Amino acid sequence: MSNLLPPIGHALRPARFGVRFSKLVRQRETGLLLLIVLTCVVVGIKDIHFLSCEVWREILVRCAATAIVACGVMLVVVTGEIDISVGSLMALLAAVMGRMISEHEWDISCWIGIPATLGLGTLIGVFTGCLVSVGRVPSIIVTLGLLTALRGLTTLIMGGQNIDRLPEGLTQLAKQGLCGVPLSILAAVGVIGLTSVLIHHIPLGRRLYALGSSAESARMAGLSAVRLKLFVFGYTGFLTALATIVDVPRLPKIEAGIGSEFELLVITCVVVGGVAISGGHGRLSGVLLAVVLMTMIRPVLTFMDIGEAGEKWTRAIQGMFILLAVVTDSFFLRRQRSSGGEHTA
Amino acid sequence: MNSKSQAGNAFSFSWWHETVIGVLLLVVLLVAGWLVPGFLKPHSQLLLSRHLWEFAILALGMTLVILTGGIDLSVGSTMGLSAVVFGCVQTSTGSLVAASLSCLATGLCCGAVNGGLISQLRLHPLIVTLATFAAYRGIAEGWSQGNSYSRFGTNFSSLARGSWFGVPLPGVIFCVMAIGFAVFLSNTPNGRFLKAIGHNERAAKFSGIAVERIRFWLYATSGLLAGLASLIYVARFDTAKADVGKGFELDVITAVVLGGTSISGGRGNILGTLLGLLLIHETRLFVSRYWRSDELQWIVIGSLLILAVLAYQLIARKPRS
Amino acid sequence: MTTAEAVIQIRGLRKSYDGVHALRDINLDVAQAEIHAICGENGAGKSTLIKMLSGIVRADTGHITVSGTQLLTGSVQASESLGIAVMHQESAAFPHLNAIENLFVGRELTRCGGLYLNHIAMKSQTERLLQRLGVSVDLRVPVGELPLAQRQMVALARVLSRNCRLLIMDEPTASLSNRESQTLLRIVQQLQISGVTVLYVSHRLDEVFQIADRVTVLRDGRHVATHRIADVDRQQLICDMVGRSIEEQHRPRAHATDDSAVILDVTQLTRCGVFEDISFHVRAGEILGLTGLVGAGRSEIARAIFGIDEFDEGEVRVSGRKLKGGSVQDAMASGIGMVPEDRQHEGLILPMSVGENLSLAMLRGLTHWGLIRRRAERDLTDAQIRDLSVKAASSRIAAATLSGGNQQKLVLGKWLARKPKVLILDEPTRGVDVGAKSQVHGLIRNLASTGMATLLISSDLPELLALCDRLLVVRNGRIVGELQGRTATQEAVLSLALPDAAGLQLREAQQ
Amino acid sequence: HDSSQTTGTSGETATASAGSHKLRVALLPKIKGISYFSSCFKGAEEAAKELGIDLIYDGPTDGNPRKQAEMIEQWTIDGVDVICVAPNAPDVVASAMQEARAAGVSVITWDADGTAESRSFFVNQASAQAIGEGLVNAMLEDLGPDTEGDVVIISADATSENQNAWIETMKPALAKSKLKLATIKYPGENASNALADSQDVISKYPNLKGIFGISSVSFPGAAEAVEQSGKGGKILVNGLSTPNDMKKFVQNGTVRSFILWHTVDLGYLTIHVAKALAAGELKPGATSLKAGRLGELSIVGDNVMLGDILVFTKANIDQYDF
Ligand SMILES: Nc1ncnc2c1ncn2[C@@H]1O[C@H](COP(=O)(O)OP(=O)(O)OP(=O)(O)O)[C@@H](O)[C@H]1O
Ligand SMILES: Nc1ncnc2c1ncn2[C@@H]1O[C@H](COP(=O)(O)OP(=O)(O)OP(=O)(O)O)[C@@H](O)[C@H]1O
Ligand SMILES: [Mg+2]
Ligand SMILES: [Mg+2]
Repeated sequence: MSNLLPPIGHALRPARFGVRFSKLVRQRETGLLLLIVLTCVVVGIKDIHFLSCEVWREILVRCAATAIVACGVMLVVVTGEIDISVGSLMALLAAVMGRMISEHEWDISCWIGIPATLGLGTLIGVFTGCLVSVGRVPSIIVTLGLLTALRGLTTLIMGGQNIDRLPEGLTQLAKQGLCGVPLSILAAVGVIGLTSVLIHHIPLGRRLYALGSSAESARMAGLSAVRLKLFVFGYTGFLTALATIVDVPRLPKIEAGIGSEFELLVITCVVVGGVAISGGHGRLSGVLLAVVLMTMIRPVLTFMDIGEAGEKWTRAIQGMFILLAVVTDSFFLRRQRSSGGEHTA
Repeated sequence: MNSKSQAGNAFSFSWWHETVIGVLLLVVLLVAGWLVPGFLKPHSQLLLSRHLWEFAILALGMTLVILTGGIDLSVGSTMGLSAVVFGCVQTSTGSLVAASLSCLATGLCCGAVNGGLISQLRLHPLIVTLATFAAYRGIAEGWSQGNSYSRFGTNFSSLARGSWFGVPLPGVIFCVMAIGFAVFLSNTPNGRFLKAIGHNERAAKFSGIAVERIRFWLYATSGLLAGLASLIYVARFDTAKADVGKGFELDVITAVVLGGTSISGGRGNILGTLLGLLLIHETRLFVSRYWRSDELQWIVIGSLLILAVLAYQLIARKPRS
Repeated sequence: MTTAEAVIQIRGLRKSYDGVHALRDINLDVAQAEIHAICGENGAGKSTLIKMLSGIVRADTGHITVSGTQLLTGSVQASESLGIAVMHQESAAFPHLNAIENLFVGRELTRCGGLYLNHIAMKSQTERLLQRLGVSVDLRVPVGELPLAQRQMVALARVLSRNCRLLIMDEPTASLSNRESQTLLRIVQQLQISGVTVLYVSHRLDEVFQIADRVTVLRDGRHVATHRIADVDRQQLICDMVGRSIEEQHRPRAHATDDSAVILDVTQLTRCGVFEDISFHVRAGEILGLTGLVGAGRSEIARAIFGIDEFDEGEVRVSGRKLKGGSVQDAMASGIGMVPEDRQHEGLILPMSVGENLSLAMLRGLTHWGLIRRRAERDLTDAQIRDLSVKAASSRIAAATLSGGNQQKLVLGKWLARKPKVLILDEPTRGVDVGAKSQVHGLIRNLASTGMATLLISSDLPELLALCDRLLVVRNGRIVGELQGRTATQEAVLSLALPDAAGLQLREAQQ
Repeated sequence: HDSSQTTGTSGETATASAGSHKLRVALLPKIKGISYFSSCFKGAEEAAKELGIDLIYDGPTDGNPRKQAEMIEQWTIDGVDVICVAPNAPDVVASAMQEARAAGVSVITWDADGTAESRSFFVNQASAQAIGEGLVNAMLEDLGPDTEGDVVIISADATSENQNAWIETMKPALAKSKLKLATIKYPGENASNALADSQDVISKYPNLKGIFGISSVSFPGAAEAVEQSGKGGKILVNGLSTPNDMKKFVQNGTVRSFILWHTVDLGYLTIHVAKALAAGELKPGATSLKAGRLGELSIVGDNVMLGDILVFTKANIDQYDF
């Protein structure tokens, strides 16, 4: 008898009209893209220079470091953890790198200094992961601790002096770049590609999402939470080191305050990009759009020429942008709320 | 952040965290008392405690917020905005009462906006308060144009500088409130509901708990407390400016999670928060007075946070079956 | 059957949780290609045994041998490498991942030497498996958004996708309706033919008698007996499980009279795209059943009435008073209580204590000057634990440590404490053992006789037929028929519940 | 008071004979760990060694004035003899300083002044007036007094008191010239933002002639932006900084001149003033003070004057090392 029965499930429900469309509208990316385009149009009308290649080249260069680190932090958030120590880590790595390779300091060769910096970043990341997974200290606590501790350590290492005179080759690569493409952009493209492949095509990426979706089920499926967490934190540490290497030489000098509020920026990009704070869900495209949007705000304000008094509202406008970005899609979600579901991220 | 369903058991001792933090606090006090002369003198302790109270008041609200699995990153910025409103109203009307009331009201409004966005639009608290963290500070900066208001008179500053049997007035205010919050948390239905929401919001809703309404008032309360903290801060320094309360949010969260309130919600109490606050405060005093090095203070506080929770995990948690 | 043939040998297995003995000295042999059922009351230790076999829980003492190799308990990998596949009691799905991803987590199909995911192969395998199970699941939708039954089928597919030699199933049919259960049982039998050994835990004795070769009964963590299924009858089995014989009540209760007051009155309730034009009423003392296939929308109707979900049109009245839509508080204030379907996520707050869970829904009634009266609270919870005979060491332990059935009793107790006028029960006996089930049935009857109006949603047709005065059948979010409890038959219900083509066939066949 | 436990960061000066009372001076910078104050500390250390003073150097690494107040209170309790404060927000630290004075501690300010009643002397290196006008004048000098065009100020935060005070004095000075103040940017104490804002204003204002970078972060940021844009020499950058930090930009021509005072001397003088005050050599109403290698310095009212602002150019920058 049962062979005659149609399959249960979807066939039972009348197809909902416009399901596809509503799904598209509900995606965070749509809202972000809309916001970016709209802003560009408005600013473009006010001052067409804003849409010039040079301006966007600079904006993309600024995006690069954030995008690189956001790729890592996004994976951390996807596994249900969080990392708010990237800014301090960046400062520490910049200090150590500066000490090692700057002409005024130990003047070690770049060929040793840069791999060493990458290694140190990865190592600290893995150490964080260790505390989180083996020590079972909640990641917010570990990284909150590191946020303060590493900042102090950086000040100690810098000893009140700034470091400049990084090797000429490195600063040239960072500023002018290879064939006109700055180093940070190259690195960002590489990292984005790598992360995207990791997420979509490598078993490991899948498992990160699985772990974030349900730690208990992951345990039952025999996944090793310890290894996965070591990986994401290590990866984030590595990417932070990479971002430091490609971005810091662009700056005039290395000082103890480098990367201040960077963690906040990265986390903002990750959550505005639609990654679920509770883990298990998040798309790279959303995060990248959010990075562009958040980086755009400062130049937008400059090009809108809001005047001296207006400049003091900068932060307020930044806050409004964040809200706007997340409210657009939750506005569409509103109709669909049901059964006391969890918060949208 | 995902480990909500940890099994407890019949004979477990549920105060491990408080014990660990308490012991650490004692160790710090003893070491400091031994190494820094006069460290334990009640007079100096009370005098130096004045930097604690604003944090402590904020921490009460933050404990409740974190208990429900939320977070409020905007408290520092709310303080800034409240302070600016205080300054504006005071300079334009000359009335301290009106200014104080509008300061508190601003705090409440800021909190209510957070609460409204979180409960009505169902946005994650982290996102909302990350946005208002920037927005409130920005509004304060824009409104005041970066200027500061000061000279509110000695009457007003005695609100923060006065004392009651040697205890600074803000301390007295805090103690009363702390007792109130502790009773609220452990002995009233709403306190129990907060924990329920923190553990499992969905089930809380199915149990008839008005999750959204509680959320709303929770964040509003947190804002109100920020307004109060701002008032005390302004009174203490006799200055109201947009940068009041900068960086407070992270310090407060540090104290609360150090005090054992679970960041994923459901677990935590006022005693723990109090111990967390004291531990951080005393450690900072000790490092600052013994080594005279601010950067070392950062390092020590950061490591302390990690080590304390690690110690708790090692001592109180049995290895997984 | 000598032990030599046994695939699994369990010797002296023990496990205790902080003094609570979950298992004591279990010895068990399972033969090759046998379907071995495990029965027992709630909390007897069935899930614990299975968790040990699957490597999630480490045994205190004792050992398990699988095909001659000793199994290292406490390691999922070790169990997997011995060909053990498990379908756990509480769904072990990844809610954010889609069906394909769920199926292959941890052992993804890859190309290029294990580096690259083989999306195509995984998709086609998933489709094949789900087709074999007779379900159509949207492969793009995150599993968390699928109905429970579909989730369960995905979990089954996950297990099948692994070429296991030993399949362990912990109450796989608890959230399935009759039809899907039959599909599942058929598949289990097919597996047996292909040489797979199956350990099957269930509270549904019918199923046990239908497929099992042998049955083992556990009670209080002890091994009581192992029977060949041919050698044992239902009464004997029940007697082994509960230690006494209980009379299963199949006789309908004395029905409510038609002139008692209407308590719950639902008119033209509609939630766009989910259910439409739902109208019915429940009288005092009446038990109204709501049945249909899984996914028909019964739970959603219940949720809308209780105010968890908002509805678009229509109204709900309790004793004449109109409810505000979408407000649980209002529904509770007018006397509605609801036992939700998913006890782990909706019914209980697992990390909180048994007592706190029991008093949660009526805490406001236990206050004095706004403060909770501890004494009154304890009395209340102790009484509930006693009345429902919840198996818990104390009211202070976390609800998470209770066995599935006992957790279900907690949810019931939480609402019964409020003495509601209307009680909505969504699958109240899912995963509840026979003894407790008849106890729950007794409770429902008693409460009805005191004048409570009950709306009972269940996929267990015999249960509905035994309890209900009237039965409403829901199909595709609409009420398609009403049957009298006295005269209804399983066939009649099914013919209404099944979707059009198949149902028509059945309806014709009946005439 | 027992002082044997307090070893300052300058550990080497803290040892010495335990019995005899050694003067304890606490030097509080606005921000610890930035090169400006580190160079002040160098001078202070030198003076401390010279005078046999137990020097405590500590301050908030994040420039938080609340922390400054906290430190002043701690030092008061610990019975330090003199506290030298560089207040980051005069109102916030005022009451702590007053309390310290009430407890018998001598309090002076340096680098930036506090409220008049909270300190006895101010070691004045330059007034806000002098700094603001100095910046504008240096810019005008480099550009030529008749240059027309836009200038932009890159400040720190909108709430930074020092920067705001300088801006207030720069505005009238700019108004007198033909330069137009196009906008003021507030990148905070963030190097990336400072660089970004500078780049943006360069693209936004085609007629931009000069950028004032008036914080330790925004000055090099602006210079870097101009250099990267290839408009070095066309857009001039000016600001306050230690010479070591800007040498690179002066040498490659991006920065033609910038101003500062002799920071090492500032620290050196501060300690001398502290010592003189504690020893009773310096009394209200004094008109001059002998400060070691700096010689005789004048006192105007309660301000001890360090001397003129230095203007650094390619010609003289190599003479300085701080
Ligand atoms: N993590 C745990 N901590 C403490 N006690 C536990 C834990 N897990 C199970 N128990 C206890 O062990 C006993 C056996 O539980 P188990 O889940 O194996 O029962 P079960 O036979 O599967 O029951 P059900 O039919 O209700 O699912 C119960 O008394 C239960 O309370
Ligand atoms: N065909 C479908 N397409 C999309 N969503 C569905 C479909 N069927 C069910 N759902 C969703 O699955 C969930 C569960 O369905 P529902 O609870 O209404 O089924 P039910 O009739 O109560 O059956 P049961 O209680 O036995 O699971 C609902 O959230 C519903 O939106
Ligand atoms: Mg079980
Ligand atoms: Mg249902």
